[in-house]
Order: sequence, then C-alpha cells, then structure tokens
Amino acid sequence: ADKVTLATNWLAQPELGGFYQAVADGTYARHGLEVTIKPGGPLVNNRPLLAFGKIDFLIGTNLIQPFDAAKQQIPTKVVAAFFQKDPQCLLSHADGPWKTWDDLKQAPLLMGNAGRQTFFLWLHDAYGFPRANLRPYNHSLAPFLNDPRAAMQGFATAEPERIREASGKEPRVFLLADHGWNSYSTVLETRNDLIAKNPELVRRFVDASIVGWNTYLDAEDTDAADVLIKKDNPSMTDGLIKFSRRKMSELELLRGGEAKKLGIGAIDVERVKSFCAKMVAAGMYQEGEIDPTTAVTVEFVNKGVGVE
Amino acid sequence: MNERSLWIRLGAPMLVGAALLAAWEAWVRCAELPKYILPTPSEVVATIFAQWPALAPAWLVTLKTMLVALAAAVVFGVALAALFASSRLVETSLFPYAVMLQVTPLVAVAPFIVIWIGWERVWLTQLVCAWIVAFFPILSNTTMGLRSADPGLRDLFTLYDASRWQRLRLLLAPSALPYFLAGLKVSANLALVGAVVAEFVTGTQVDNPGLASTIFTSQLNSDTPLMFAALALISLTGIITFFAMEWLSHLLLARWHESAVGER
Amino acid sequence: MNERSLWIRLGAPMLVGAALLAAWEAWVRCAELPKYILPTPSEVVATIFAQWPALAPAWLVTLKTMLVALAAAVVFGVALAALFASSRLVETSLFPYAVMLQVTPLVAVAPFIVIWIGWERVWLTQLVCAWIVAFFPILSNTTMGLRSADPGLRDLFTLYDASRWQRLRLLLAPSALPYFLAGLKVSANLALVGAVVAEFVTGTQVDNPGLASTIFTSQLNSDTPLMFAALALISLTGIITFFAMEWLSHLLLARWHESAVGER
Amino acid sequence: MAAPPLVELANVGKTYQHGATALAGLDLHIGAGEFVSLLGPSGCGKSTALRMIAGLSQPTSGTIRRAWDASPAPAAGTDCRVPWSHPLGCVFQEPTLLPWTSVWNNVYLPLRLRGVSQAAAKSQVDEALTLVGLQGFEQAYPRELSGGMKMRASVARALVTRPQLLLLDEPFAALDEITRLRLNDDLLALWRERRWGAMFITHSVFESVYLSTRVLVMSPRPGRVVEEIVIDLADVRTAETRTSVRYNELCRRASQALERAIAEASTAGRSA
Amino acid sequence: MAAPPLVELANVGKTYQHGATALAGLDLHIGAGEFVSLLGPSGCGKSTALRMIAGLSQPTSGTIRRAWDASPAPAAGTDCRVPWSHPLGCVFQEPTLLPWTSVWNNVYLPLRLRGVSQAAAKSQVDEALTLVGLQGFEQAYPRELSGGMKMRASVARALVTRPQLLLLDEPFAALDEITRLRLNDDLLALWRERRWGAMFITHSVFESVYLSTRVLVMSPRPGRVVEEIVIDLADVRTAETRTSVRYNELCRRASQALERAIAEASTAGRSA
Ligand SMILES: Nc1ncnc2c1ncn2[C@@H]1O[C@H](COP(=O)(O)OP(=O)(O)OP(=O)(O)O)[C@@H](O)[C@H]1O
Ligand SMILES: Nc1ncnc2c1ncn2[C@@H]1O[C@H](COP(=O)(O)OP(=O)(O)OP(=O)(O)O)[C@@H](O)[C@H]1O
Ligand SMILES: [Mg+2]
Ligand SMILES: [Mg+2]
Repeated sequence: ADKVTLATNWLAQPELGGFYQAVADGTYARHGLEVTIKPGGPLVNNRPLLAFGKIDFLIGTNLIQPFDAAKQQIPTKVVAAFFQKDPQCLLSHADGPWKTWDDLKQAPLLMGNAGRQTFFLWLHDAYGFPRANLRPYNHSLAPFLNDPRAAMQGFATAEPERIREASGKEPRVFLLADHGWNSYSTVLETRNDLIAKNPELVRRFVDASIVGWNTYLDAEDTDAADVLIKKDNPSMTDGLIKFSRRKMSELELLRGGEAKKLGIGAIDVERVKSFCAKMVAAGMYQEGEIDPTTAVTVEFVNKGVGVE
Repeated sequence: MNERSLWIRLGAPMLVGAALLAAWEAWVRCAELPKYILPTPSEVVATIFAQWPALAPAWLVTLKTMLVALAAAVVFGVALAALFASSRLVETSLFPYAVMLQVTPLVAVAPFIVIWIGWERVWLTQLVCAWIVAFFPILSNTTMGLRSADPGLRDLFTLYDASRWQRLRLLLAPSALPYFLAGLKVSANLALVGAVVAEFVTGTQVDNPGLASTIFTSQLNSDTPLMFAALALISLTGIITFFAMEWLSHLLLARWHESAVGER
Repeated sequence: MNERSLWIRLGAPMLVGAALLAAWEAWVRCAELPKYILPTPSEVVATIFAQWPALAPAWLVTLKTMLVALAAAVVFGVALAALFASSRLVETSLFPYAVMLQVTPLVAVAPFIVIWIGWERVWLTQLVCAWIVAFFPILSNTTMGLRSADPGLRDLFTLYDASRWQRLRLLLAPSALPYFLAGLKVSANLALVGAVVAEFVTGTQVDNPGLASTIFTSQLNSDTPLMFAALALISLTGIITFFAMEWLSHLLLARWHESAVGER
Repeated sequence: MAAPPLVELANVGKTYQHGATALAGLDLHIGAGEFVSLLGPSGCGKSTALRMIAGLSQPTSGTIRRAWDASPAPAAGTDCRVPWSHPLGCVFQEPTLLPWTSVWNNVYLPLRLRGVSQAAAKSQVDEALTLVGLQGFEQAYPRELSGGMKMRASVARALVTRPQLLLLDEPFAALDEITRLRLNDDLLALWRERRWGAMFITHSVFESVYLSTRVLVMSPRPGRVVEEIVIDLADVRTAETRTSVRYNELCRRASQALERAIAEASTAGRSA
Repeated sequence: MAAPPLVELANVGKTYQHGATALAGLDLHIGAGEFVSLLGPSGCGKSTALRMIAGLSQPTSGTIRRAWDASPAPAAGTDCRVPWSHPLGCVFQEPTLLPWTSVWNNVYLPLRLRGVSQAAAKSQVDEALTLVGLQGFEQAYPRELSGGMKMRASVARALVTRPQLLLLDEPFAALDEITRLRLNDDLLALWRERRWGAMFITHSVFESVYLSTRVLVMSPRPGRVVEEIVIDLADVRTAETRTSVRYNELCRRASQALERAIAEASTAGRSA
C-alpha cells in the first residue's frame, strides 16, 4: 500500500469525519493507501509541510489560502472541495440585543487571527463591519458568555452546541454563506508534482475520501470513526458529534450545490472565479493578481462518485 | 539555616497562600460568578481529584518535556558559556545568534522546526522548542558569572600554570555559581512554559497529550474548572521547582557565599 | 576598552554574520530552493525594502510595546526585589506568586486578562502580557544580587546607622548591578518575544498592526519572504538591544567590576 | 577613669556557629579619653572583640554596655553644617572600601550617611585624606591603590566623623615604618586635641606602648585579657620617648606577657 | 652570585592605564639561593614589581629575564609522587584564598593544579599547615579565619610546592611579633635547607635585615632601587644576631636609607 499523510486544519472533529471514517473502516486500505492523519490545532501551521513535501495532502479551511498559494506561485492545487457551503458563521446571544445580520455591526465581535485576516476583510468591505469592534478570540467561550452584547465567530456545526452546553441556551446563528460568502470549505490540496507524477494515487485518495464521507453521513453507526475522533481530540463529546453530524446534513454542507449532481467534492470553476472576484472587490487582492483557475483542478472530482 | 527558620520559610508562603485562596473563594461565592468565568479554589481542587486519571498522565508528559529541556538548557548553556569564557572574541561573535534564537517567536519558527526534525517526532520537536525558550538565561547569567571571578584568584591560577580546564573547573565555575543559580531559576520557569507552548505550536502528541492539550480542550468545552486545574498543576510544578532551586542554592552556597551565609 | 578592541568587538560578529549570510545565500542558490520554502538573504533584504512602508510602522508598534513592557519590568522587578531584600520572610511568601505569574502560559490566561482589563484596551492588555513574560528574570537576578553584597561593607553601613534606603541605594544597588544587568539582557529578549506573543494572543490588530500581525498574515498567505523579513527585524531588534545592554554594562561596571575591567 | 566608661565588656564569651570558641570570660572597659591597645597572638579574638564593641556581632554570653546606646545619635538629615560627631569610628582589619566609587567618595561616605552635603563635607574629607597622605588620589578607585594606600583611605574614613570612640584593627600593619611612625604621631596629636576614647589593635609592642595609656595583653583562643599594663609615660611623646628607660621597660613587660601567653598556647596546641 | 640570576629586571618601567607611573628605571636581580628584601614606602611599586616578576603584569618599558622561562615546568599530570618543585611560589599582599573550600584544599591547590592526588599531597600539605601553625583548622573555611590566619594559610600554600623562587608580599604584617619571629626563624631554617631564591617585601627594617642576604631600598613613586645593602651576617641567625653590633648597624643604615627616600618624597609631594 502507498503511504500517504493527510494534515488537517483542526483537531479531529466530525467536520473531518469522512477522512476518519475512511481510515476506520478500511476504505483507504481497500484503495491501496495507508493513510496517517496529522491533526492541526489552534497554533499549529501545517501548511508549510505541504510545500516542503513532508506531507501529501492538506485540508484547507476555505479558498483564501489556495489563492495565496497561487499568488506566491507555490505549486499546489485544490483537488476536491468537500464543503459546498462554508459553515463559518457569526453568533449572538439568544436573549441578547442583536437579532439581525445588520445588528451585528454594532456588536463587539470576538474574532481570532485567521478570521481577521480573511473573512473579516470581506465583512468589512461588503457590509461595513467596523474594525474598531474586533475583540480577541482564543477559542475560549468565557469572554462571550460573560457579555450578552458580544458576538463571536464560529462554525455553525460546533459552536452553537458548545455554547448551549456551557450556558444552556443556543445562540443565534448567522451563516456567512447566506450573505454572499461563497467559498468552498474543507478543501483538499496537494502538490502539483504529485498530480503530475502519480495522478493515480491522487485519484484513489480523493475517491476513497468521498466514499468515506458518504459512509460517515449515511451510516447509522459511525462508532469506529468517532472513536478515532474522540481519541485524537479529548474535547469531543457525543453530544457535539451528534450535533455536528445533524448540522452537516441539515445545512447540506457536503451534498448541497453542485455536489447534488456531481458527487461529494465537486468543484465549479465558475464559482471559484466568482469568489475570487469578490475577494478582489474586497481589496484582498489586486485586480488580475490571481488566476483562480490555477488554484484548483477538476481533474479528480465531478465524476459522480457515490451519487446514487 | 536552622530548624526554626526553615519552618518559617516554608510556613509563611503557605499561610499567605491559604489566605489568598480563602479570599478568592469568598469573593467568587459572594459575587456568585458562574464557574465558567471563575471557579472557586475548592472547585478547582475537586476537579483535580475528579479528573486525576486524565490529568496525571498529561502532567507527567509536560513534566518530562520540561525536565529534559531544562537539562539540555543547562548542558548547552553552560558549555557555550564556558566556550565564551575562553575568548571574548568568540563571545561577541556568537552571542548575537543566541539572542536571535531566543527572540524569534516560536509560533513563527515552529513549522520550520517541525519540518527540520520531522513531524512524526513530535516529542523531540517539543523538546527542541522548550529548550530554545529555556536556554538563554543560563547562558547569559553563566557568561556574566564566569567573568566575575576575583582578579586575585585569577592571578593565582595563572601563576601556577593552571590549564584552561582547571581554571574553568576550580576557579571560574565556583565563581559563576551564584549567577548560574539565579539563571537556573529563570530557565526552569521558561522550560515549563516552553513545554506547554511547544505542545501548542507543534500539535499534541496524539498518544501522549500533555497539559497544553488539557488546557485547550477545557477552553473549547468552556470547562473553566478543568483549565484552572491544569493551570494549578503548572503553577504547582513551578513553585516546587522554585523551592527545589532555593534548596539547591542553599546547599551549594551556604558555607561561603554572601547570599546564603548568616552571621559572619 | 580601547579603540582597537571596540572595533574587534563590533567587527568580529559582523564578519561571522556576513560569512553565515553568504553561506546561506550560496546554499539556497545552489540547491535552487524556491523562495516560498527558504528565501535568500538578499531576497529578504529586498522584501524589507519593498515592504518598508508596511513593515516600519509594525516594527515601531512592537518596539513600543517591548520598550514600555521592559521599562515596567525593570521598575516592578527592581521594586519587588528591593522589597524582598528588606525581609527574607516577605521574599519567601511572595516569590512563589512571581513564579506562578511567569509559568502560567499566556495562551491560557490571555482570555482572562482580556476580560479583566477590558477588551477595548488592547494595547494595555498586550503590555501586561509582555510584562508578565519579561519581569521575572529581573526580579530573580536582582534579588540574588541584593543578597550578594560584601559582608564587610554591610557591617560598615550598619556601623554608621545607614537607613534602609541609604543601604539599598549606596550599598545593595551597586552590588546587585552586575546581576541586574545579566537579568536585564534576558528580560529585554523576553519583552521582545512577549510583545510579539501578546499581539498573537490578543488578536492581530487591523488598525495598528505590529510585527506579530505581519508574521501571522505572511504565514497565512504563504508569503515566506515577508515572514523572514519580519523575523529579521525582530532579530535585529534583539541584537541591537543586546549590544546596547553590553554597552550599558561596560559603562556602569568598567571602572570597578571584575567582569569589565582589563588589566589590574 | 572616674567618668563612666564609654564601653564595658563583662565576662563576654563568643562561640561561633561551627563550635569554635573565640572568646571566653573577656573583661574590658574603655573610658573617655583613654587610648587602650590590645595585644595578642593571631586568632585570639581581637577582631571578634572589636566587632562586638562596634555592635556588629552579639556575644553568646556576658554583657556589653555602651555609653552611646543611651543617648542615640542625631537622626539622619539633621542640619549638619556644624561639625558633627558620630559616636563610633572604625577601621576594620580589611580596608572594606566601596569598589565602585572614588577614594574621595569612600571617605565622604560616613558623612553622606548622616546627610552632610558634598560641599559641606569637602574640607573635612580633604583634611582626613591629607592626614593619611592620600592627597592627589582623591579620584582614584580602590583597585588602583596599593595595599597600604587602601588601609590609609580606611583610616581617613574612620577619622572623618570625629568619633568619640575610635576602634582600629591593625590600621598600620601594611605601612612602612617611616609612614607608620609619622601616622602614629599624627594620631597622637589628634588624640591629645580631641581626647576621644580609642581601642587600638596592633601586633607591634612598641607601637602599643608608644600610643597608649593602657595596654591589654590577651591569651590565645579562647581569648581573654591576661595582663593589663598601665602606661605611665608623659602625655606628649616624641622620638625621645622611644629611647627612654621607662618606655623600654614597659615594652619588655608587654613583650614578656605576650610571650608567656603564646607559650601557654603552643603547649596547649601541641597537647591538643 | 656567580650563577646566572633567577630573575633579572633591567630598567623596568610601569605606567598604569589612567596614567599613574608606578615604576621607572627599576634594576633588580635575584640569584639562586639569595634572600633579597625589598624595603620602600607605601605605594612605591613593590607589589607592582612582584607581580611583574611573577609574570602577572607586563612592564611598559625595560626587560625582564626569568631563568625558568627557558626550562618549562613539567607538564600537568606527570607522576608526582617524588617531591615536585614549581619554579615559583607567591604570597600576595592579600590572602587570596578560594572562599568556597576549606583551608586544606586551599593549600593543596597548587599541587592539585599539577595533578598530584590528595593522598600523595597529604603529608606535604599537612607539613606546610603545621609550619604556619594552622593545624586543627584544616577543615575551616576562609571566612571562619582571623586576618592573620588567612595570611598564614596563604604562606603555607606558597611553601607547599617547594619553589625555586619564593615571592613574599608582606606575609607577616598581620601577625603578632612572637608568631612573626617564630615564622621568621622557620622560614630561615627552610631556606638554609633548600636554598631557594627569595624576594621578600616587608615594612619591618629589622625583619628585612634579619632574614636577607641583601636589602634593596626603593624610592617613592615612581619607584626604583636607590640603595643596596649587602647583609654580611653569618648564615645562621639566632636571637643573638639581633643584639649584635653589626646587625644593629645594618638596621640603622637601612632605616636611614628609607628615611632619606621618604623625605625626598614628602618634599616632592608637598611641592606637587
Ligand atoms: N565567622 C567565623 N566562624 C567561625 N569561627 C570564626 C569566625 N570568625 C572568626 N572565627 C574564629 O575566631 C577566632 C578569633 O578570630 P579573630 O578574627 O577575632 O582573631 P584576631 O585576634 O583578630 O586574629 P588576627 O590577629 O589574626 O586578626 C579565630 O580562631 C577564628 O578562627
Ligand atoms: N591597577 C592600577 N591602576 C592604576 N594605578 C595603580 C594600579 N595598581 C597600582 N597602582 C598605583 O601604582 C603605585 C604602586 O602600587 P603598588 O601596589 O605596587 O605599591 P606598593 O609598593 O606595593 O605599596 P604598599 O606597600 O602600600 O603595598 C601606587 O601609587 C598605586 O596607586
Ligand atoms: Mg583580626
Ligand atoms: Mg603592596
């Protein structure tokens, strides 16, 4: 079997469940792959490992970093986009003063470093969220819970439940995707030379991952994968896992959009271009600085794998 | 140090500690703060006991990283200081690189260290990170100490044709000892912080998570009592190390150095 | 230190530095490493110039945090050490809390510091974080130094009924100076790292970004040359500070302390 | 000697931490205007006694009474333009100069500690420095002085406060005989002028007899006073004193007393 | 004096960093088996000369020739059970003992630096300690010793290597006269037995004449030798020597030479 390493962007969690599923139920093995998953973390930066060739695949949070790679002429590409819709959201207290998207502009907004340098720039440009309202966020809910006027960033598949578990009340959720943020999320990247030298391996990995995701979403019993997830990430509770799985289905994160027809992982180049245009409009890139088509390839997806 | 003063020196901080904890407990109870904002000390202690099966191994992992990093910092810091003592030129030429190593933030260089060492060797990577954080104070203090030997004694060693090694071991090392010990206290603390931060920036060893993993997990789960439990263990480690160092100082300096002797 | 030795002491490290940079440049060019993996020094320098309009203000922000935090560390560390010198009991009662402050990882307590100080006062929060990182070495070293005064001179001051303050200023402070200076070198480094880390944990700033924001953004954007440019500025700051401290040491100790005088 | 003594030690003993007994049963008193010399073998406890009189070390048995403990010195910061007098001046066996400052500042130190300004102290400090022959070295640092010069700076520092009681621990041991004789005469002249009390530790029998009104001879460890020799020479002493019969007789007596004390010690030492 | 001198200083000058000239035109030689005393006023450059002879300081002008520079000492680690001899032994003006170890280890130090094991050194170290009367204080730390005892430990350390040339900077200044006389005799006895060369700095004219084969008198700063007095007393000196006419005559000559030198100085000093 070929040895392959997949580095993720976060600790083990249901939002990465398909990959763990494929490890746990032997899907990768059946595709002739021996996969090791290297989890990410709050201060862990796995990205350079890909460029250095120390790992083979990397999960990216959204399309921004692949665009940056294109800009820096780093020879990597997105080969599959697992979340058709970005679960990135803003949250406010259920009994707090902020009831609408526009209200949030007045809220002190807890946001971490990555958010500030990516989607906040878009929030600022497209909706006029003021910079002065930014507040530090270190993955601790305490500052948010401490202040009913606060708003914070989050993943729609996790933070609402974390907040409910801590305070008993589920917060209001505002999906960025509902307001025009049309990036893919949980995108799979690899190096161009791997695509060139061993496209077969890339194909097997993408296919197996899609199968893994399908299993993870459909199966009643995903215990094997969840055990792996909980082992790698002790903060995972059964409640959180259940919530995430439910939300992923509800929001059609994996099977919505183009994936309905083309299968999980589907990439629509037009959508990538449109997202890129939005980012250029938001001032993140210069006009023409990035060729979004070099950041992605549809060579390995849109084949309807796993679609009944 | 006689029996009585030993008791005072152990008793006084404990009394102060008890008073502070009591005040904290009282304040949290009166203000009725929810425990995800600030738990009471008794809740923290209860959490330590309740979570001991998970906390103990994590503590051991962090402790191990800290101790090995500190040992490496001592060995390397002292060796480098000894090299510096041999020539002022070597010292000024190399010291800036030691400074660079210390001032470069781990978050920035961690990925490169990971690449260089290999991401599978997580513990080694963490060790190197913690070592980078910890070694400078030992180097800086020992270097200053090695320079501070009494000139009369230096002359004595020159007169009797002491070899470099003899001079280092019999003259410079004892002279540098008080400086070294002051540096060691700082380095011990930094090794501990370094061990925790290293786990943050290099990622947990999946099989052997340390206290950083506990802290992060508890942050995610808003389990503030657990986080305080972990922090309490870290503080405890630091304080125990501190008193161990004090005791070591006393042992090594008691009979001769001004900082430790009583009445002349 | 005469003219010649001054030149050697500045020239030698520069020569070594130049040699290392040349080797790095040659190696990267020969191995044809792409710049997103490892930029050459010339690329880094070019980046510094090209990005100067963005780097300069960021540098100033970090520098300001560092210097103010260092100043606070000096004031607080020295004041506390002076308090400790007045009574061994106070020292053992309070020193453990200084240790606790230092060993608690910023990443864990930053959220609480933010809540406590108020999250609008970002700069103050950063300052407090950097200060927490920096102050311990000054405290530890100065405490050791204050204890190391010559017993004969202590007697002299007792004989002439020196007040506490006179004893502190005229006897203990000069005796502690070499220790303090060794600690200051460590603290200066830590204040710099602290300033960067503090910005990380309190959130990179959009309006007045410091070098931590630059580093974070460049990491996020895979802009390795920019990251190296920021790291180079940090290293440079550290090295300049180091030589400034050396010069200060020389100025303060040259005429009397063993560590600085030449031939007797 | 009718006046109450400046300091009085009664049956004083001193045992150090590691069990060494330096003094046992030491009786000693110094009156105002007395010049008492202490003679004794090396290690007999002379410096220990001096440190206890200065209040720097506590006896493990016996009592010490000091006249100035009853009437405390004026508080620091009081107006000191009038020549001010500290009860004690002390020359330790080692020079104990502050290494980080100049000779001038070292001599100025006791005045500074009483709040005297530099300007006000100038004449007093310069006078003391001239007395010990260190004019021209005001700005030198201690490490730039020879051994004898360091001790002289230390003597200047003790004299600068015009003390009521002067404690001197072998102040002239590191000086050549000519300088030493000159300083002896200068010291005596000052003493005749100011009539302080003095305790003078020396190893020179001649010096002790020449300077003192009383010579005390101590036995080896544990030290106590074994002989008291009252020096009944004229107050004014000159080069002629040294050739006088009485002077030489007193010197011989002191020498013999010392010899006896040490002979005891060496037999004791050998039997131990 | 037919043999080539152990050490020879020709027209040596020394100016310190801040411009103080300690020595100017110093000529001096010490032959094997000679016992040379150096007399001179405080601060005239005696210690400076000693440090230069010991190789611890370089002259700013003139030349120094040392016999042992040609034939280097045996390398460290050589078998040293046979009594081993280091070319130089030195007693500095200050005791310079290692504060962190015992008296025994301090005296053992020079042997240790030559690789002699503790066991092999034991008899030699104990002998040296007994010679200076420190038996019983082997395990004491320097800070637990009196001033005189520290100097004696320092003397023991210089003697323990059986040097060919012994440099002594006022070794007995802090000792009472009885102990001093005894040590003088012990030193002379050792010297007669081993016939080392010695340079002895002292402030006691009597001591210098009693011990030496030659006395050199130095002028004040900048120091140089102004008078050489060959001591033509019998080799074996006893208490009787001190009462001999020749001895007293030589003492007077030395005293007068010193006095002359200092008189010059004080006139020079006052005119400066
Ligand atoms: N800190 C100490 N600890 C233990 N013993 C000490 C200490 N200080 C002095 N002694 C011992 O006390 C005795 C007396 O010492 P002291 O210094 O008073 O002698 P001294 O009469 O001044 O001798 P000298 O003429 O040599 O200066 C000595 O035997 C010494 O070993
Ligand atoms: N490191 C130094 N820097 C400047 N001047 C110095 C230094 N060391 C000594 N001197 C000066 O050199 C002169 C000679 O000093 P030295 O110590 O040789 O005198 P000495 O003859 O040994 O006097 P003493 O009998 O008092 O010990 C003195 O005037 C002293 O001020
Ligand atoms: Mg004494
Ligand atoms: Mg001298």
